[in-house]
Amino acid sequence: MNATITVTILSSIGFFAGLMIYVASKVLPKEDESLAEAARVKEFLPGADCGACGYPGCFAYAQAVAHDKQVFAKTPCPILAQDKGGMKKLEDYLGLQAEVIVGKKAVVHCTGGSHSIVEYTGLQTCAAATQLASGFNECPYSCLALGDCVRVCPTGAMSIDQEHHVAVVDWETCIGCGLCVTACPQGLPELIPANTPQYVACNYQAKRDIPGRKRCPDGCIHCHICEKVSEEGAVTWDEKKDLPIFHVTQVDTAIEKCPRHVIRKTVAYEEKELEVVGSAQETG
Amino acid sequence: MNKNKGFWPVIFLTLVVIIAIVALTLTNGITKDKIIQAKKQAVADMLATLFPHMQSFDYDKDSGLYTILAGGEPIGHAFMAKGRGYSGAIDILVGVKPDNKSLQGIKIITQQETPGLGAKIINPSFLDQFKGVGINEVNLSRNGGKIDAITGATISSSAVVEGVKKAIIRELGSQQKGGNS
Amino acid sequence: MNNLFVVFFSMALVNNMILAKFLGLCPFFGVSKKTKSAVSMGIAVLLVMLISSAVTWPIYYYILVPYGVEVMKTVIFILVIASLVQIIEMAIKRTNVTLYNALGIYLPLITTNCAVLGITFINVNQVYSFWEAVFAAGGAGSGFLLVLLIMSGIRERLEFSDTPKAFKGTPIAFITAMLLGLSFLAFKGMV
Amino acid sequence: MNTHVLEVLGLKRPAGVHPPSSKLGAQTAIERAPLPETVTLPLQQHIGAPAKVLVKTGDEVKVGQVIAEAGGFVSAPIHATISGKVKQLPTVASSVTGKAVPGVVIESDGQDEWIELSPADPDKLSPSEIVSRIKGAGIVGMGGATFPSHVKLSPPPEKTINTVIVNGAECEPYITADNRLMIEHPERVLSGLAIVMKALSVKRAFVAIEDNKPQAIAKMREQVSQMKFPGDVNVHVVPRRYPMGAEKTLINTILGKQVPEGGLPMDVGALVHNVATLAAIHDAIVLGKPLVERVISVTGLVKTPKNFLARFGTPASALIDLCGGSDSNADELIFGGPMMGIAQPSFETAIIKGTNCILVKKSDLREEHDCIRCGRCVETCPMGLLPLQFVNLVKHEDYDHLINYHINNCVECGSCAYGCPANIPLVAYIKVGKLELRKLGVK
Amino acid sequence: MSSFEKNFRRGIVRSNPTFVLMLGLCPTLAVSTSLDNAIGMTAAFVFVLVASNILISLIHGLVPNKVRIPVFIVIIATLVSIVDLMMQGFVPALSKSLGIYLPLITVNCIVLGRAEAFASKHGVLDSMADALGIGTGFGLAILLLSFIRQLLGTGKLDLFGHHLFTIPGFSENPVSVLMLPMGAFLVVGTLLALFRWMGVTKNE
Amino acid sequence: MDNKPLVLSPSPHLRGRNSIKRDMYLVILALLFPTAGAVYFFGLYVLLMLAVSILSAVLIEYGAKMMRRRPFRMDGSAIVTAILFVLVMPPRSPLWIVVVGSLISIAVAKEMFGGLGHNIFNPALAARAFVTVSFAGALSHWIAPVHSMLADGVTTATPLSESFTYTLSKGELYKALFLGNVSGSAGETSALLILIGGLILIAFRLIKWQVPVFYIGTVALLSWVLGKDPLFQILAGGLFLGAFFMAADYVTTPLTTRGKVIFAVGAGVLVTIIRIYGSMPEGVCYSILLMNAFTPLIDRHVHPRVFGMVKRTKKEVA
Repeated sequence: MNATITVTILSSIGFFAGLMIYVASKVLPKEDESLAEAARVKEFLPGADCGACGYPGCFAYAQAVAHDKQVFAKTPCPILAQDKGGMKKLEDYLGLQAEVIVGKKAVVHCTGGSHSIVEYTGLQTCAAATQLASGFNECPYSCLALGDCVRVCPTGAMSIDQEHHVAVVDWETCIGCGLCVTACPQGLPELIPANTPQYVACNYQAKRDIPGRKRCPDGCIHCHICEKVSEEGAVTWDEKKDLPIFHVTQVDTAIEKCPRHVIRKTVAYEEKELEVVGSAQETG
Repeated sequence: MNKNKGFWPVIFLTLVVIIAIVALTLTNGITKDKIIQAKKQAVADMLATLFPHMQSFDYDKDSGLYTILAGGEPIGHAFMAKGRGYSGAIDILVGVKPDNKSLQGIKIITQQETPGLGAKIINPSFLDQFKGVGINEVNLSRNGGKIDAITGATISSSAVVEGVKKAIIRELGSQQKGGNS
Repeated sequence: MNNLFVVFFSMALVNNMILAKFLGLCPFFGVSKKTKSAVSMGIAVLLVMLISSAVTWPIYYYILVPYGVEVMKTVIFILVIASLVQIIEMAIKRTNVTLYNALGIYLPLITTNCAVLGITFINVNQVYSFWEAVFAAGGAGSGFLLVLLIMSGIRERLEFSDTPKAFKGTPIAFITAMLLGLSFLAFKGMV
Repeated sequence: MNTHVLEVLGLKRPAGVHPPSSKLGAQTAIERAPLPETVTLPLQQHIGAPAKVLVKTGDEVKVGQVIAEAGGFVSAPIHATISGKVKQLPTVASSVTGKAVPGVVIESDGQDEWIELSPADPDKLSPSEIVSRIKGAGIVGMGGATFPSHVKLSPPPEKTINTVIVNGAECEPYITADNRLMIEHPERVLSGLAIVMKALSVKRAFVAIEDNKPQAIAKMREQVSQMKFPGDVNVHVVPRRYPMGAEKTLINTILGKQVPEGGLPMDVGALVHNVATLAAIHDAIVLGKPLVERVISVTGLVKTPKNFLARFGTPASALIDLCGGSDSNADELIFGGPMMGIAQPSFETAIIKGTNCILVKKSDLREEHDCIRCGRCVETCPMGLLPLQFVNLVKHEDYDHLINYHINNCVECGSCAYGCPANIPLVAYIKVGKLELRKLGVK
Repeated sequence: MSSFEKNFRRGIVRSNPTFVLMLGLCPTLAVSTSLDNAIGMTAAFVFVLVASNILISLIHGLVPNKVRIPVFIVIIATLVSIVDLMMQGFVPALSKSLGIYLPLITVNCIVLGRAEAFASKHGVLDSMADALGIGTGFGLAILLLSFIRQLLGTGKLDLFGHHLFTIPGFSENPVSVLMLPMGAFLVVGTLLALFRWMGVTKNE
Repeated sequence: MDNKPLVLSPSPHLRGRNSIKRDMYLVILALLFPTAGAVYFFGLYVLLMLAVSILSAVLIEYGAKMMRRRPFRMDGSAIVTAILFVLVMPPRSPLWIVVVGSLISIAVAKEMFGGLGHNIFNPALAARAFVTVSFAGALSHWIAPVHSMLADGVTTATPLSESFTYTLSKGELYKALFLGNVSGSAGETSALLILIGGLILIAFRLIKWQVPVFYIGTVALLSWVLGKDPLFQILAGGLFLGAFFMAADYVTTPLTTRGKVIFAVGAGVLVTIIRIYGSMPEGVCYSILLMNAFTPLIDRHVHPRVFGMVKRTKKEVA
C-alpha cells in the first residue's frame, strides 16, 4: 500500500516534468529563423552536450558549423568522429566532400634560381621582406622562400624547396583554396584548372625592369617562341606582364623549344613514359 | 501512431519514470536492511576501537550519546566532537569511562590536516595521551593541561583538544553537575 | 546571516567546485578557451545551480523524506534538473535569440555538468537549511565562475606562448589548474 | 612642474627613449655637391598618388622642368634636377616602400641649364596663389614623411588652423641637415614660415628646437627678433627625447593637445612644417625655384661626415665618395636616421625629396629572444600602445584583432624596439601587421 | 565477432575516454587517490555503462525525440542508484570513500555520450562491446592514475587493506601533494603530454 | 664600397644596451644583499643550499631545452629563480627538497609553459608552494639566527606564527626585524638588506617603485584598520622580499604601471586577509601566486592611455 503511494507520487513528478516540457513547447512562440539551419545540423550531432568540442553544447556547435563549415573539418565532434556513418552523413549534408574536389590547383610561377644580393636579416616572412627593396633576391619578382604560403596552406600542400629556395605545390593535396595566392606578396602562386598540363615557372616582368636587378638564368626572356610553335590559341600572351599563359592544350613542342626550359609540366601532363611527375619534383 | 506527436512523449516519460521507481523500490527492499545493518556495523567497529570489550551499544538520538554495553552493563559512553583544524573540520570520537570522570580515549574519524605535519594527530603517540585523562585535565600542557602538542603542528593539536573540551562540556556538563549534587 | 556568508565563502573559495571537488571539469577544460564564453558559461551555471538547489530542496524535504524514499534522490533530482534546464533553454531560445546566443547555448551542457547535480547532493549531505542551500549554490556557482574566468584569461595568454607541442591545449591547462589549486590553498582554514 | 610631479609618480608617462645623439657632422658647413652624371628619379617621392610622366626617352630637359605632373590632389609634380637628356624610363624600387615604381633616368649634359624662373614678392600674392605656387614647385614634407605641402596648406573650411609649428627638433641620431640649415640659413626658414603664416592667416607660430642644438637656437632667436611677422613667433626649446620630432609628439609637447586617433594636426588647430620644407617654400615663392635639391647629411662610418646640398636622383655612392668613402666595416646603408630610416640594398640607390640623411653603419644584428614582458615597449611608446601585443598577434596571424589595439596609431618610431631587451624587431612586426590588416580591408 | 571485437578495442586506446576524448574527468580525478577506489569506481562505471547501453539500444526505437534526454538520464540514474544501493549494502567502506562521485556517474558525459552516439544507433551486441571497450579504457586510465598517485603520494601501495609494496626511504617524505586535487591535475597533465610525446595520442 | 652584400634589416637600426642577460645579472647583483644576509644569519648551510639550487636549476633548464630542441642560453634567469627559491625556504631545508624545488620551478612552472617569458606563475613561489604542501613535515624546521657560520641552529618558530613571543621591547623588536636578526625563511628576515637590493633594482629601472610601495603600503594600512600592529606586519615575514623581488617580476605581473598598482594592492589585501583569517601563517607567497593568476585579466582590461584617445571613453577590446 505504502509502496503504491510512493510510486504514484514520484511518478507524478515525472509526469509533471514531461507535462511542463510539453506545455512549454506548445505555449512558447516558434523558434527564430536564424536558428533553423543550426537546428538542421544539430540533427546529425550526437546531442550529448558534452562540451568536448570546445563549444558549449551540441546546439552551439551546430550553430558554429552552420556559420562556417570549416569548423567541422577542423574540429570534428569527438563523439561523432568514432561513428563513421554519422560522420559521412554530416559531411554529405554540409557538402564538404564536394568542396575538396574542386577544379583548380595552385602553381608557383618561379624556379627559385635567383640569388640574394643583400643579407636580409629582418623578420623571416615574405611580407616583411618585400617591404624592404622588393625583397632580397636579384630578381625582384622571385620567390623569397620564407614560407608565407606554407603557413596559410590548410592542407600542407605547400612546402619550401630548401635547395632552390622556392615554394612548391603538391597537387595531390592541394585543394585549390587560393589562400596562398592572397598570402604571397610577390603574387607568384596562381590557381589554374587542374587539367592544365603545363605552366610557366617565371614571373619576371620585362616591362618593369629595375636597374641593378635582373632575372635569374632560368627566367623567361619573353621570346614568344612558345606562342609561335604552338597551335593557335594554345598559348596566349599576357601583355601586361609580358609572359605566356598556357591553357589545357598540351604543348610538347613549346616545352621542348623553350630556350630557358622554364615551362613546367603538371601532373595533368600525359607522358609517353607512364611515370607521373608532380610539379613538386619537376621544379628542381 | 507517431512517436513524436501529441501527448505521447509525456506519457512515455511518465512510464519510464514509473518503471524506474518500481525498479528502485524493489532494489531498496532488498538492500534496505543490509544498509542499516552495515551502518550499524560501521558504528560498532568504530566504537570497538575505543572499547575493545564492547558487545553492543545504545544510541540516544537527542543527546548524541552512545552507551557502550558489555554483558548488559554499561562500560562507558562515547560521543562525537568537532575541532576546527588547520584545513577544515576534524571529527573526533570521544570515549569516556562509565563514571564520566575520565576519558577512555579518543579516535580521529576524519581529518584533512597537512600530511606529515598536522596529520600526525592520528598517530598513537598523540592519541594515547588522552587515555585516562580526567575530563577537566584535557588541555595542552603549555596551558596547564596534560596533552603535549605535536612539534610544528600546534594548530592541529589544539584543534583536537579544543574540540574534545567543547564536546565534553556539551555532553557531560549537565551530568557532571547532576552527579556532584 | 553570518553563517550564510560562511557557507557562501566556503563553497566559493575554500571548497571550490573545480579546484577542490573536481566537479564540472568538462566545461572547465572545454569552455575556458575564450573569456567571453567562459563568463557566459559561468553565469549560466550559477543561475542553474541556484534554481535547481531551490527546487530540489523542497522536493527532498517535503516529498522524499516524509515517504522515506531518500534513495530515489538521484533519479528525481536529475529528472527535475534536466527538465528544468530544457524548459529554460527552450524559453530563452524562442523568446530572445540574442540572450540565447549569449547565455542559452550554454544551458544544455549544464545538464551533464556534475557540479549542478553535485551541489544538490552536497546540500543534502550537509543537511543545509533552505537558505543555506541557496547560498551554498550561489557560492559554488560564483567560485565556478571565478575559476573559469581566471583560467580563460590564462589560456588566452597561453595561446601566444611557446608551449611545448605535447603540452599545447589541454595538458598545459591541467598544469595551470594544478598551480591555480596551489594558490587557492591560501584560503585554507579560513572557514 | 605639475607634469614633472606626475611623471615622478609614474602617472604620466615620459614616453620615448634617449638614444645617443651621435651628431657627427654638426659642425660641418653645408657644401654644394657637384652635379651627378646621371640622376634616377622615381615618380613617387611623396605620399599619395604617383606622378604622371610627361617626357619620353630622348627628350632634352632643363633643370626645374616638370617631368611628371601631379597624379591627383594628394600628389606632387616632379622636376628634372639636372639638364640633359632622358635616357630611360625604367621601373625602380622605391627607397621607401620597396615597391617597384616607374622612374625617369636623366643623363647630364654638364650645363646645369635652368628653366626661366619666376620670382615673386610673397606680400603681393594671395593665399591661393601661394598654395598653387607651392604645389607647382613640387614641395613635400622634407622631414621624411613626404606629405605634399600644398595639401597641408589647404585645410577644409570647417577646420581652422591657429598655430604653425616649425619642426627643427631633429630628434633622430646622426642627422644634422636641419641643424645646419637653421644655423646657416635661418632667414630662408623664417621667410618660409612667414609665407605659410600669411597663406593661412595664422597669428601664432612656434619654432621647436631640441635643447641639444644651442647654435641653432641662438641663430633662430636672433633672426626672429630681426624679422617682421604677421603674428607672434617664438622659439620654443623642447627637451631632447626621441621621437620629439614626430608631429603628434611635438604638438603635444608644445600645445599640450593630443591629435585624436586617426586625425590630423589640423584637428587641434595646428600645422607642423619641417625647417627644410619651409626653406624650400621660401625658394619656391621668393626665388621661383622648384624643388630640385636639398640639404642632406652623409654620416656614420664615412671618413669625414658632411652636409651637402645635393640634387635629387644623385646616387648615394657619389656623395659617400665625396666624404672620403666608407669604412670597410660598414655593411649597412640607411636612408634617413637610424631609428626610422630605411635600409637600402645598394650604394647606387638615388636620394629623393624625403632623404634627409645617408647613414653608413655597421649592422647591429641580435638574436631575437622570447618576450619577457618587461613592459619597456609599453612604457616608451609615445602613442600609448601595447607594442608587444602586436607582436603576439602578428606571430599568430591573428590580424583581425590588431585593430582593437589601435595598430594604426603607431608611428613606427622604433622606440619600442630600441629598448627591447629581447631584441624583438617590433616595428617589423607592426609593419607586417598593418600590411595584413590593409589586405583584410580594415582601415 | 569481428565487429564486436572492433567495437571493443576502439575504446581502449584510440578513443580512450580519459586521455583522448577527455570526457568524464570528474570521477577519474576525484577517486583516483587509491587503487581500491579506482577498482570500485570502475566496477560501478562498467556496470552502468553496459547496462544502460544495452537497455537504450533495446528501446531506442520507441523513444520520442522531445524527451530523449530526460528518458536516457532517468534510465542511467536508476541504474546508478541501484549500484549505489548495492554498494552501500555490501561494501559500505568503499561506498563511503567514493562518496558523491558514485551517484554522479549519472551525469558522466561518457555514459550519456555513448547512449546518444552509439547505443541509440546500434544493435545490442555492438552496444555491449562498445560499452565494455569504453569501460575498459576508463578502467585502465583510472587504475594508472591511482597507481601513480598512491605510489608517489604515499610511498606505498595498499590494496583492500593488504599492504603490497613500500618504496624504501620514500614513504617518510612522499610527494603528498599528489593525494590532493592539484596532484591529480599534475599527473593527468603530465601523462597526457607524455602520451602525445610518445605518439600514442594526437596533438591538438 | 666593395662587393660585400649589404645588410637589409628593418628599422630601427639602432638598439639600446638592454638585454635579458643584463637585466638578469643586475637582479642577481641586487639579490646578493639578501643572500649575504641569509648566509650571515643562518650559516654556511645556506650557501650549500644555494649551490645545489643553482646547479640543479641550470642543469634542469639545460635538459628541458634539449628535450624541446630549443637553444639553451645562459641568460641568468634560472639562477635568479634558484636564488629566490632558496631565499624563501627555511634555512635548514633538506637538499633533496631544494632539488625538487628546482624541478618544479624550472621544469613545471617555466618550461612546460614555454620557458622564460611564458610562465604564468612565479616559478620560485610556485615551487615553494608545491614543496610546502608536499613536504610539510620536513620543512617545519625553523631555526634562530646563528651568527657563527658553522653552528647548528636552535629550533624556533617564525616571527609570524602564533607561538611567536618576543621578550623584547617594541623598539628592540622592530630593530631586530629590520636588521634581520630573527628567525624565518633564509632570505626574508632582513628588511634592510632587501631594501638595499630593491633600491638597486629601482635605480636601474628594473622594477617600478610603485609595486613595493603600494604592496607594503596596503598591508600596513589594512593591518592598521583591522587592529594589528602595522609596523610589525610589514617587517615580519617575507613581505619585503616578495614586494621587491617577486611582486615586481616582469613576466608574471601586469604590463602597465596602472596594472602593476592594481596587482600590488590586490596582493596586499590578500596577504593581510590570509595572515589574519587564514591558517597559513605567511601569506606573501600565496598572495602573489593568486595575483599572478589574475594578471592576464588585469592586462586585458588595463591598457595604457592611447594617444589621442583622451576624451573618448575607453573602447572595448574584445
